[in-house]
Amino acid sequence: MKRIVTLILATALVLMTFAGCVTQAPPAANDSAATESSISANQAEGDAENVASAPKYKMIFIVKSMAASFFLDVIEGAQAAAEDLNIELNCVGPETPFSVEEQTQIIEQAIINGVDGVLVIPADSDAIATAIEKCNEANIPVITPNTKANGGDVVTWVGADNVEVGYTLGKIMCESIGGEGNVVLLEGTPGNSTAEERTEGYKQALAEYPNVVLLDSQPANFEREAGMNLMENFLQKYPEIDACGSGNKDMTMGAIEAAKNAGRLDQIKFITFDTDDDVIAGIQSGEVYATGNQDPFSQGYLAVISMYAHLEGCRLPSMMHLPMKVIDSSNIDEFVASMQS
Amino acid sequence: MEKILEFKGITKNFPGVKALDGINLDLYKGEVHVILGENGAGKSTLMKVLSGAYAPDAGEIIFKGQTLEKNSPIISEMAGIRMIYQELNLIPELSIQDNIFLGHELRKGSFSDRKEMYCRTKALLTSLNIWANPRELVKDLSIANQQMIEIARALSSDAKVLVFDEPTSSLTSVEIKDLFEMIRKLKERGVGMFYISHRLEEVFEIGDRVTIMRDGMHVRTDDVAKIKMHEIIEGIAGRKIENLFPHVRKKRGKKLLEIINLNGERFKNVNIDAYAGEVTGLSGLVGAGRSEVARACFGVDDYVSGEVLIDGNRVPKKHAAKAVDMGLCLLPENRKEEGLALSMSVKDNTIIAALRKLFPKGFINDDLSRRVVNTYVNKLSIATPSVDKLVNYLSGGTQQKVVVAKWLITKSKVFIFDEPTRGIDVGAKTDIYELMDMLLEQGAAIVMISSDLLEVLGMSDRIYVMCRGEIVGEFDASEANQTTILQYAFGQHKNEKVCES
Amino acid sequence: MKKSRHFKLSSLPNSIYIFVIVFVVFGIGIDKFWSPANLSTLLLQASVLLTVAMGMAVVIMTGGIDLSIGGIISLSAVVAGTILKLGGHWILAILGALVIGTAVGFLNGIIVQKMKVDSLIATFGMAYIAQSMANVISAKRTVNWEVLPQNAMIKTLSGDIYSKQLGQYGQAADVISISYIALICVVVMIVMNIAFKKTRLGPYVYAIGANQETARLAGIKTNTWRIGVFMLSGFLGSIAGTMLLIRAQSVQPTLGTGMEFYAVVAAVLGGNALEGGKGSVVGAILGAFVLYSIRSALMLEGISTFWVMVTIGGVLIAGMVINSLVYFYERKTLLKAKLRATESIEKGDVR
Amino acid sequence: MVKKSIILAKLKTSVYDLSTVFILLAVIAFFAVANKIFTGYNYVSSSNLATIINQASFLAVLGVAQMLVILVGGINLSIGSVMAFSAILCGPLLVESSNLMPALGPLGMVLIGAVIGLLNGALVTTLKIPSFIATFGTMYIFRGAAWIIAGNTVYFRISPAIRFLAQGQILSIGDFTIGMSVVVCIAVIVLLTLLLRKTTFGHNVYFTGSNPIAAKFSGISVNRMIITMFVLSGALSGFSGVLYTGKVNASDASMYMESHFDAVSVALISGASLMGGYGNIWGCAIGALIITAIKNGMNTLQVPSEYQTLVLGALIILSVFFNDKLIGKKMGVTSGTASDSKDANIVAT
Repeated sequence: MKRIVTLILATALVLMTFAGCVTQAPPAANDSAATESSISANQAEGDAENVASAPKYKMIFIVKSMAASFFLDVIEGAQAAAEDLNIELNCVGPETPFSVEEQTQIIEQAIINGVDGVLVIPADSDAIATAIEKCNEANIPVITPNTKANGGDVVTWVGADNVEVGYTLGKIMCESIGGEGNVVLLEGTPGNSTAEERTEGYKQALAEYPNVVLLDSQPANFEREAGMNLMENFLQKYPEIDACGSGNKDMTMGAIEAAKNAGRLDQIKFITFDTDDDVIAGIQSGEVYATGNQDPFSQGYLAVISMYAHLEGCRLPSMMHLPMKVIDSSNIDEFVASMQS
Repeated sequence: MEKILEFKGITKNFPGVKALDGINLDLYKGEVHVILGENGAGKSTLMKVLSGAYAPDAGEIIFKGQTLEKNSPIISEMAGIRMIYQELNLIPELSIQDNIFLGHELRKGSFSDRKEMYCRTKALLTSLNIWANPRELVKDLSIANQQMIEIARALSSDAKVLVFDEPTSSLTSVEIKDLFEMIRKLKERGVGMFYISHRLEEVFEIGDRVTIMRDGMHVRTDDVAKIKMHEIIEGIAGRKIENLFPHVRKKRGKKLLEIINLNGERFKNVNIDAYAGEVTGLSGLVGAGRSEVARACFGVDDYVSGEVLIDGNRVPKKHAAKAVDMGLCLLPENRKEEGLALSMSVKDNTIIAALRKLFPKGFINDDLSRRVVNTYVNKLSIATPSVDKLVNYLSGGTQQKVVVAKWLITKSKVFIFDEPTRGIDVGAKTDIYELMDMLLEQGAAIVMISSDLLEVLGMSDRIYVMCRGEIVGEFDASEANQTTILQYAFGQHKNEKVCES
Repeated sequence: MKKSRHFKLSSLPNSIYIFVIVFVVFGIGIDKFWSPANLSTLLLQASVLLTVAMGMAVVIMTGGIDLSIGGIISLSAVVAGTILKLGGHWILAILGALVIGTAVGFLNGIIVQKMKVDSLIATFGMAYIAQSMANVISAKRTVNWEVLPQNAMIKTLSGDIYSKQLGQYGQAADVISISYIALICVVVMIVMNIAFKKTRLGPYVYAIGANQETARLAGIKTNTWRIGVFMLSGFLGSIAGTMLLIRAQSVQPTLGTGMEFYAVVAAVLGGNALEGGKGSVVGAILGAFVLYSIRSALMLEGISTFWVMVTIGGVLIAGMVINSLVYFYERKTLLKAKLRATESIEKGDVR
Repeated sequence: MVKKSIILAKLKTSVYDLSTVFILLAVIAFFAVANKIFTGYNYVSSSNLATIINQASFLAVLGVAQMLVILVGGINLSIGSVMAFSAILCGPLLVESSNLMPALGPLGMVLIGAVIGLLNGALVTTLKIPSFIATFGTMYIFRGAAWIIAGNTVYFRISPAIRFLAQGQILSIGDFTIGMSVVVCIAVIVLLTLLLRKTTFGHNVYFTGSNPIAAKFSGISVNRMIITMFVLSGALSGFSGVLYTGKVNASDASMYMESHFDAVSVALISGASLMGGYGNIWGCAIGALIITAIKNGMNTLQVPSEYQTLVLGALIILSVFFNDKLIGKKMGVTSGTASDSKDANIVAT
């Protein structure tokens, strides 16, 4: 009896999975489904007004990790652009977050698939090079939003790189405490280049402020709970913490919880990165001092547009610098306003 | 004919049991020496001593003129003494040839020389009239063929002495013929063979000499030509009844257990009735299918057709829990694997089956369970310093008592004892017998599976005899005696029929 | 040589069913799936997993498991990378990787066989250790090196040996190419299969997996062989690490993350029962191919990453379901056979 | 005489059970000294100990979820995915803006966890899929599903009730503050210990884990036991999800990716045996404390994180090694007794 039940369960699973692969992504699916539908929508009205019906270009957009909201924002931007320009865009990321090997594999597949352009946010600037070279051989143009690639011919790079992100935030952190005081750093996953670069940036900035003491710098794996535990330890050990820099918002939000519990929230200025609703709320309520906004949406949007332009034969600058906007209590409202619009 | 092997005064003691008592035995080149005896007579123990699995407490083995120093399975095998056990030691996922050459492959450089192994295996198999492809996987062979391969494997490393332990128990008559064919070939090759079997007709077909053992002692050795079937049976049977059986016949109560036309993998058309206040003995040789019947009606194994009734209501198939609730219980043959959780305490092991009855609400009152367990520990005089002792520490007998206690607490109506006194010293045995009687007093019905004839005769009121999966006879204890039961157990009651097959 | 029983249901590696299903379904459903480029890329991408899966299969067949593969990959790659960074010769680097990988494998073997720690736990702990070592050596940063004459070979290895443009699917899809990595993988596959089929490795692995005691009595040095098997797995792991290094022309310390699970999945899909004693290297290879063909197919179709995950999980369970169905079927037939045997004993019949 | 031996035996067993506690004490002692020497930081200050305890409480619950399955000889890799999946499905119910009663969300999560647990159990028992593989499959499926459903939505501003459950502070003596999480953790441990030690069910579970065949022969329906444990484990995973959400005041699909590692580590260090049937629920608390104490200690010593994992790995292997030795001693396997009684068994055949 139980066996039968399980068999049914199991077969259901199988069916579901195969539904997953042979059909297009089921309605439940998020981005690609969205793309499909949006395109078909376009086509519908397109046919009505008989303008260019079929999507003109086929592109693939590869992010570092599908598990981080930042990249999902980038994807939103990219898809918006694709919709506007009627491009068939396929947004994917590695199953194992930040696995450059899987990124390479996706690119290889894309080449076979015959895409017109590859947009990839390299999970590792060095390791992605081989993949880009493959694209060059197959003369498919490559654009690397957000993160630079060391090697291969890239049409252009759109965004602000991580060392710089770290540096800017570092400066703000030091300024926020008037150029002197004790600070701690929450690093990302050990060995993950994004994490290491941002930390490096922070440290570069700190180097310029002799009076700012870096008490401690430990990894919390881009993770809320880890960030919280780490901060608790810091709060334990250091009676004097004036500011806390972080590689991403998850760690900060965790750390803030820790500070709350320790009742030292008001003493510590939290500098973080990313602009999710919780961060924005944090700034509005003053829990977060400032956050770096790379403006993921525009990054994605601009990247796709520039690829389109390139394919249309326009010449592009080798770098398109999207300076990281710093958002704090002063400009939060207008930022929110801009988000709504 | 020259002597190849000789046992000199082999003695082996196990806690409470004298398994072998100064056995002297010899084996000549190219002879088949049949060893007969009841289960527990010490045949297998003797052979295990020979194989080096056991070290004898006294005596020595002389092989090809010199004594086997600190014998071990590997040493004896190197020396050329090979065992063919009932349970097969083959690797199912390997081909026949790989199995046969396992451990001593033929090699060309670092590669194994499959061609050569193939040829040799082929030759070997042909010589044994096994028409199997040496590259076949053993798991794809029938049990019978696997047995043949086991034998072939022993022969591959030209063995000087072979020991067959019940080789024919799972072979069809044709295969048996092949086997005997081969054994004759081996005799020509001058291999000496010990041959343990329960099929007496085989003694006369293949044996040269026959030795009868009883209670770990050597009874007689004769040329097969000189000995008669009935002499053999008497020899095996002639045990003196020690009066360690407290059993007194009670008046038969109502029918508690009824097994109707039970058919299964290893048994067919089994009908057994058991009455309150009676011990129903289930006799027969090991492998006759007695335990299988027990397991099936208790519901741990499945059966094909038939019914099991307790007190007239049907016990569902394969539902041990229900059976327990209905008052049936089984004390399994090998307690270590099936009866006890060795890593747990006496208390936990004794109380486990009764928990649902004792604490219907589901919450355990430790004091109560402690008290209950203690009472039974005392009642059964279970030798343990405390009920928190891990059963793994206890002796075989004590462990058995723990299993018994487990079912006593459940207040079951029908007890199936499978080999209740196996590996238990005499004192403990009587305890367990008294215990059975106590159960009968309380109006329980007992089915006792036992290979110990005296036990069966001494304890049961009625006796069923099983042979090769079937009930071949039913006696009242009064009219049964060792010889008759053995005859039925050996399948000799329809002697001539068996012989011609 | 004649494989008389090869087409018997029970003796097929179970992954064959899924393998066939997947390839047929995708072949029909997805255009370009059968394209030469896709297939050659499939091989290239699968190489790493194939390599480790074979090692894992052997370990599993002896009744163990090796969760440290991921760590070993990272560690060996980092070591090789560091050697290159210090301007070492490429052969030296690769040797370094192989040595360290094998060494960790040896350690696993010792802990399992001598210290009698369950292999799952031993290698689980070893995974932590190896990964941390990788982080320590690399100082958590991507290891890269400037191309020098003595390590130019590494660059070359990342390319193709042979590549030819065919026509039919049009452009990129028709390039059939054999990369060095794929070649290495193929060589390893061949060697492994030969070793497994033609040397004592195969029989001994089965014997040990089925019953260590029997194996010992048959005169097999079980300790040596089991430790050896872990070393083999470690060795293959380090080869995989080197492959990843070559592919990326640099090394991130987290290179091998999650690989151990993929390897186990591939091996188990290939019909290698975790309790040991049965299975095959071929099965593991098929299993690895199943995993990768699913991924590449879904990527070709542009299915979202998350559905790929769901699918992989589902296929794994589906595969196991099939496995156990086959198992039930086998037991049924076996039971029938037994019954027949017993009957024939009763009426000592003539077959 | 007998009395004495009883006491001795009791003492012995308790000592074996307490082996993990000794490890914990050793760890703490080590870091106390090391910190004194190198950083001058007072590691054993009441406040720091409080921190460790509070942090460990969550990990302990996670470990218990794993332990439940290990007791019946299984392993459960899907814990983290269950946390994320349930937290996402119930996300809208968890936030303070939701005007439904706050208990609803947690209940839902626990329920979802239980259902997934049922699936795991069914796969393991009726289809004979090794738990390692089955739960690995479900781990992938439900993590993927969580992402599919959630996208990049983050549920934050979790309702105060849940926050209190996970991080509310209830009593503080001086600067020794005990959080609600500790109480919850203790409650979980006590409840489950009661369930496993004081009920018939619990006894059956241990018996099943210790020897399934014997259990079958004692009329215990083994499969039901195993499934139930998987269900419990799943439910508890869901509950850990609640705690996590409350603790970090947010829930998203990529919640706690590493959980299965942590959970397994805790359970293994707690002195349970993967063979099943051996292990104490409270051991998880100790295991969690050990891990947390090490992390905390290394942070305070400013040891780079990579060495933390190094130590953790070594610790797992060694502690299991010694525990097995102790269990072996406890059951007298090392001594000859076992083999003798085996022989005694064989005699009659």
